Amino acid sequence: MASTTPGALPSLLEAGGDDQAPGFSLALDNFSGPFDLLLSLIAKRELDITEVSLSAVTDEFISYLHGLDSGGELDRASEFLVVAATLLDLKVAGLLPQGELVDEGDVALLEARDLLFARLLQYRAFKEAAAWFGEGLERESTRHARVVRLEERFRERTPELVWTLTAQDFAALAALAFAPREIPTVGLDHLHAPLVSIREQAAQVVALLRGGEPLTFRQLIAGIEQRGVVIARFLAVLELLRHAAISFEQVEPLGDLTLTWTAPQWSDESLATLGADYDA
Amino acid sequence: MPEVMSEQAEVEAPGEPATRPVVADIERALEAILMVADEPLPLVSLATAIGAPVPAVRQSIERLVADYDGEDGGPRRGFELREVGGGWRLYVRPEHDAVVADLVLTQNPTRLSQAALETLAVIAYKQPISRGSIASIRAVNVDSVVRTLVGRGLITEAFTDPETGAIHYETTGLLLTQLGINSLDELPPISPLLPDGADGFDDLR
Amino acid sequence: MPEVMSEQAEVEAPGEPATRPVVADIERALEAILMVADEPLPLVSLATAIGAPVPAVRQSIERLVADYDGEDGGPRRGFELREVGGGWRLYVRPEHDAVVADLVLTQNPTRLSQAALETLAVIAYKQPISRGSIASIRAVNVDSVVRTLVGRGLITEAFTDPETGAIHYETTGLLLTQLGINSLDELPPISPLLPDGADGFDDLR
Repeated sequence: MASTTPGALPSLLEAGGDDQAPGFSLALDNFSGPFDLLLSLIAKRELDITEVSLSAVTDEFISYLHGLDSGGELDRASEFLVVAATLLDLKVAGLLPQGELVDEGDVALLEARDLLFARLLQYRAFKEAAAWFGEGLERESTRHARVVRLEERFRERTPELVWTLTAQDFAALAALAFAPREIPTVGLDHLHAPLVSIREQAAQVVALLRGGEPLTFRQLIAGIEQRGVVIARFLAVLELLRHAAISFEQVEPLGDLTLTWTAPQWSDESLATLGADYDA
Repeated sequence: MPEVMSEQAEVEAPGEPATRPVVADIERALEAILMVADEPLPLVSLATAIGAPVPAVRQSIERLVADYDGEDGGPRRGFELREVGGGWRLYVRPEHDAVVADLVLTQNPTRLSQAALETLAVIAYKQPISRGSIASIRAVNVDSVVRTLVGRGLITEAFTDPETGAIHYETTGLLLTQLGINSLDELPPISPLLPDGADGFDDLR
Repeated sequence: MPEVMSEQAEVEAPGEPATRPVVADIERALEAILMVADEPLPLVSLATAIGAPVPAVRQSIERLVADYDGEDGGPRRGFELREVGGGWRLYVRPEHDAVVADLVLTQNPTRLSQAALETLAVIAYKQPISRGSIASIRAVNVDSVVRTLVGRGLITEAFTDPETGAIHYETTGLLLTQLGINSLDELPPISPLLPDGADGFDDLR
């Protein structure tokens, strides 16, 4: 999994936002300076994310927003939202207990936190790369390559065009060219992970286990790639346990969970109320 | 370019402003301009562009001609500087015509590509139209295709937007001839996709 | 053509096919072709056009570059031969860009927004990549930005995933040209910036 040792961090990160026009800056209890610098410090773990008051950051940001009027600044503002969301995630991970690595959960938590750090770094990396692209495009836009009209004597020698289209063909071609290639939509997937219904997943689990052989949890989630579905299926298993519909056996710590259908009676109504705790 | 310095005297009188380009500089600046000049450029335009007096530019042009012709001890270049229609432009030297003609042939197949045809259709139905607008309808970059169509004489520059500087293109009589119609009015209608779509497509940008 | 290597190459060895171009001829023919080229020409295209072996053409190109740079005792020309976007092309030397800009009506496209640049960077380093994957890295919707980049010709559709129907995008040769680089290898290394390499991040989706 991603490990972000401070030593491995590139000097690029230290550049902070120097290359940019002064943007959003902060005056917090324990930090004062540009937002970019705050990010760098957190990424380098020189500032503990848990000690940063996100509500203070947000307050400052909102007052910063009020003073904005140009598109470029708005660009930077939307960028803040991206990073703020990541920071929030980081903070959640940071606030959770650390200590001895006792169980899988803790390991997963740490891994998740590293992933978030990685994500923050990745975000910064592409931002740095974008600056390089911007400079390159800018530099080259002033260059002039030789692009001149072909000399008359060569133009005359270009082969005669073979034209086979009728006016009708041509119109059909136009219709094709004008037809929207895709219906423009504003995707919202990035705002929320697709909702996964625990109830639906429970129904799947029931269908798989009921009246059949015991299955391991690994088998229950075989072939499922979406993390959300795996989690929902796990929660469904917990719910079914709570309803005493299934029992489980784990031979050794961290070993496979074997699930067996135990409910003497089970109706689809039982399913209907299951997972209600998770409904928002 | 120390050896050039001695010849500076030919142009610059003593006491001339130091900012005025020296001979060698004029030649290099001329080379730069000629490299991108589409049309033959009159001496006066060249002189204005580089801010040098016309006689100096004339002299520099003459030296460049000799230079490219290999009369200065250098090679006889594959290109030459010629005066055509009152202006100067770089041309392929005739002995290389065959090689260049071959290349032009391979770069201009006898049939238009699908992309070129679709772009042509877009221009035909929405002319006059800028490259940017074509690109947003086609959702691809159309610079080289537009160049091909202009080269083929199927479209031509209609006007340049004075505000944006964007060149707007329109189709030519050659397209009508190829399609066997007499005027653009005879283009088959492509409603219902187009009528009210004209504005809508612009929004897609 | 082993003689190409030697100084005497201009003299054809007995028995050589008379049609095969000699070194100096290759350089002159290249000059002629470069005069009419409107896009970067790869070595292979140049070699095909002239009918000379690629190594000989490569060598001739190198000599031309040095020649125009003034390393052969001649003047440092107002133009230069650059390898950009996978091919060779004549450019105005940067110090003359200002003079040329006044004369040539070039339409500089509007600058890309910060969001567009960052999206471009993501695509450049992770191509081919779907819009969904870009969005998950950028954590914002990228539809309109991707459309802009396609319209500019900087990226293009590489393929459509047969299962998901997701269009995957890749960068174009035009991007290389507009960045002034010759291949994607010249992008600054970014992997050290991505702690766990590319793989780990896919999990974030």
